[in-house]
Amino acid sequence: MDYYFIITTLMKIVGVVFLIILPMVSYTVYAERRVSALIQDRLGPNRVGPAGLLQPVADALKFILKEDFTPAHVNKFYYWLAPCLAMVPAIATIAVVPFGSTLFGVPMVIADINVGVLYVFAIASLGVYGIVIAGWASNSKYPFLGGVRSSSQMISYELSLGLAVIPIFILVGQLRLTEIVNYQIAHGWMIAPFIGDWLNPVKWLLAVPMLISFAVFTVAIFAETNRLPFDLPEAETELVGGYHTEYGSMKFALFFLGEYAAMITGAAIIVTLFLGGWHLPVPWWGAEGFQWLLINGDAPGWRGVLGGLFNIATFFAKVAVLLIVFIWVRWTLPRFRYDQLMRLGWVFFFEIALVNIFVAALIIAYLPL
Amino acid sequence: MPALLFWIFAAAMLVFGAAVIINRNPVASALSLVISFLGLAALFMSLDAYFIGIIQVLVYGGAVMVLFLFIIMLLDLRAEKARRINMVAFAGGIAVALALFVQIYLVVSQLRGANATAPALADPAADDVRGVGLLLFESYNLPFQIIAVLVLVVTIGVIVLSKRELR
Amino acid sequence: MATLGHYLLVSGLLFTIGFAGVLLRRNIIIIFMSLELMLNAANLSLVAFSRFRLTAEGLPNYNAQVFVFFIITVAAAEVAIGLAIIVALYRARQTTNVEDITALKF
Amino acid sequence: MAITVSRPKLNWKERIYLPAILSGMAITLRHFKNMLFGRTKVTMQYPEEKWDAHMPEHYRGAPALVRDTAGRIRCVACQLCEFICPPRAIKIIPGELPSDDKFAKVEKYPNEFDIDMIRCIYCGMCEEVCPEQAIFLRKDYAITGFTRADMVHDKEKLLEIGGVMEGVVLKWNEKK
Repeated sequence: MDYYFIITTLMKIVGVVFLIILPMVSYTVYAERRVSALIQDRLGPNRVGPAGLLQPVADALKFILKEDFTPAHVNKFYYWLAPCLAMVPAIATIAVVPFGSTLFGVPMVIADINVGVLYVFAIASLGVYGIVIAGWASNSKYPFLGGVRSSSQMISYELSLGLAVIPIFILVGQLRLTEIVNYQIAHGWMIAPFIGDWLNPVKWLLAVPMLISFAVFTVAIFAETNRLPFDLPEAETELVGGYHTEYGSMKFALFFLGEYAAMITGAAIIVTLFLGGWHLPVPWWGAEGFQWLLINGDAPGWRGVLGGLFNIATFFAKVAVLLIVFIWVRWTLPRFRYDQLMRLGWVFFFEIALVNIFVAALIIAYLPL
Repeated sequence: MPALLFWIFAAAMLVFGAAVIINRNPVASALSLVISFLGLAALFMSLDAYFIGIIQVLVYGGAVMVLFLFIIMLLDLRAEKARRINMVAFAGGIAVALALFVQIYLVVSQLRGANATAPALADPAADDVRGVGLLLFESYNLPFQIIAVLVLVVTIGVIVLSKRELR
Repeated sequence: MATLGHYLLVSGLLFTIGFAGVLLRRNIIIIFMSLELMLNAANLSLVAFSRFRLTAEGLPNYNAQVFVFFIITVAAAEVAIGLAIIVALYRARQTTNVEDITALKF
Repeated sequence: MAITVSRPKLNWKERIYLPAILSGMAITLRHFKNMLFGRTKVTMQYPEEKWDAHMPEHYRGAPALVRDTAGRIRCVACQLCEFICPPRAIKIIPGELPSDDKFAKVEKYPNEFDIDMIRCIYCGMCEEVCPEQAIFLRKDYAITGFTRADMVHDKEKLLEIGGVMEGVVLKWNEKK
């Protein structure tokens, strides 16, 4: 057994999940509350710690210290199972996402498997079980409706989710996420090819279907993570709390955190597929004139370490920007009606994604890249 | 280690597969089936068929079983009341199933190469997505398109079936 | 190490479980799930064959995996149409018990 | 009669939603920006800033008993407020004033006067019904306590909140 590999992998798992994802989840909740407050001309939580920065800690303490109550009418086993199922897929998805170049020569991706994106879709599609089981096990009207809505919504939007990324695979010829990032480093980001052979007009023509893919994919991620304007499974005004109406204390917190973790992994996938992953080109005027400088962890000594850290920071900065956009959209748009949601998924996005594949395929097949 | 994983996942798959037909509650059956399929996907991966394994999770775990659950919840199927079992039919069913298994066992035990362990791959990191994909679009292009038409027909069929009121 | 025989026996056992489910259960949805179990048992043996009989280049025989791909596709289509039929049947008869559905025409 | 509401016919620009979504996002972004740079007026930050300075004249806070300028408790324990109180927050146990008392002419006074502030709804009925102008709603609004017993205002507490009321009708003085 290769102990070096096992130890570095364990360190990556612990580092990503406990040092990056979980703090990021709690601070996304904080950001959600602050940004929504600012949008609504309020201040938001600003009491605990400087500028309210310790609010997530207070929230966690509150959830842990609350009485762990199980209603009498629920289906006990599944009632307890559901919150666990809500959290696991969201975290497991991050395993294949390359969140940095290399650090001390170790590639910054937990599992670089050749079915990368399919793995993401497969695990993400298991996330629906937590919601459906919660709705069913609660043995109560509104949670049940939330669960049923969630299952049909997830199935509907998985279609456009899968179809939207096919142009990328036609272009890159790989499902491996690290390869997709490497392609973008060499040829420019999918939706903004401004490095590599950026003078080629075909690249810019190709950016149009990529942009459509990006839009469809992002909207589908909104739907898959139950974010407004597609938060029908937990629509407060219609279904009280939706699938987690009957849940309290830490079990509710797991649903809540699972939703935000899914949001973070969704944003990470979008960044990896369309926005260049951990890549950030730096303009440089050197001896040979203008060029884009590639910073990664390959350089020897401390410069390599700094470069690797810079890549990780770039990746999560991009994710954070996307999360702010998620929050911004949430507090702008009203909720869709259920039939509108289904119509949008099946009649518009499905067709757009399908036509988009053909357009991208034609461009790639008949125009010199 | 891989042998141990094989036994764990095979056992999980079989136990939860049995749970599917033992459970009285359809929802519990469907959830057991999901776990059984996940175990099966793990077995596929132990056979270096990563693409098929992921497709298994994606299609069965993510779509088919959600559809099953959706329908079970839509029809509001409750757990069956413990009905009186027709003992003769029950014993007959068990006997036929056992006979089938014994037959399978005999066939497998006489199979040439049944004791062979998996031969080493020439390239352990072979891209099976590429392999399956090339084969699918070159040798099996016609069947693939027929399947595509079949899926289209099924889509239309499902819409027709669920639109019309059966009397 | 697991041998081909192990995989085939596990596959056979899974098939037997599915077969027993079809024989013993009366709920049409459970029968349907048992059918899926049997299909997947077949998939397992196909994939096992593909891994244990390598091609000349030393790669798994992807022909079998293409078959499995087709089986999964067709099974998914079959589930969709089958569940639609079950829903239609349930609307007409308010039951999913096969013993109550004996008429060919109603 | 049913009224048919004519739906507006949407043109293509309105039907693809995108311009509306973008303009909506611009509006929220503007609010966000104004708030971030402090251009929007923020609501009162309660524990630091309080309302006390600009409390309106007609504010109805906690009910309280008042003394008149001579230092007499104005309440004569007629119990009208106890009867009128909608949530039944008031409990009065009347007592008789000894004949040698300075205000003996009134004869009755409240031996105990409790207002349960958990129950009080600040409606002001007690103030309105009081024939002696003895109970008033003052400006205290932050009534807190650690126990239920803490939240019951007894006579001393009510008098402390009420203080001395000037400029009210002083009918007992005239008849002396």
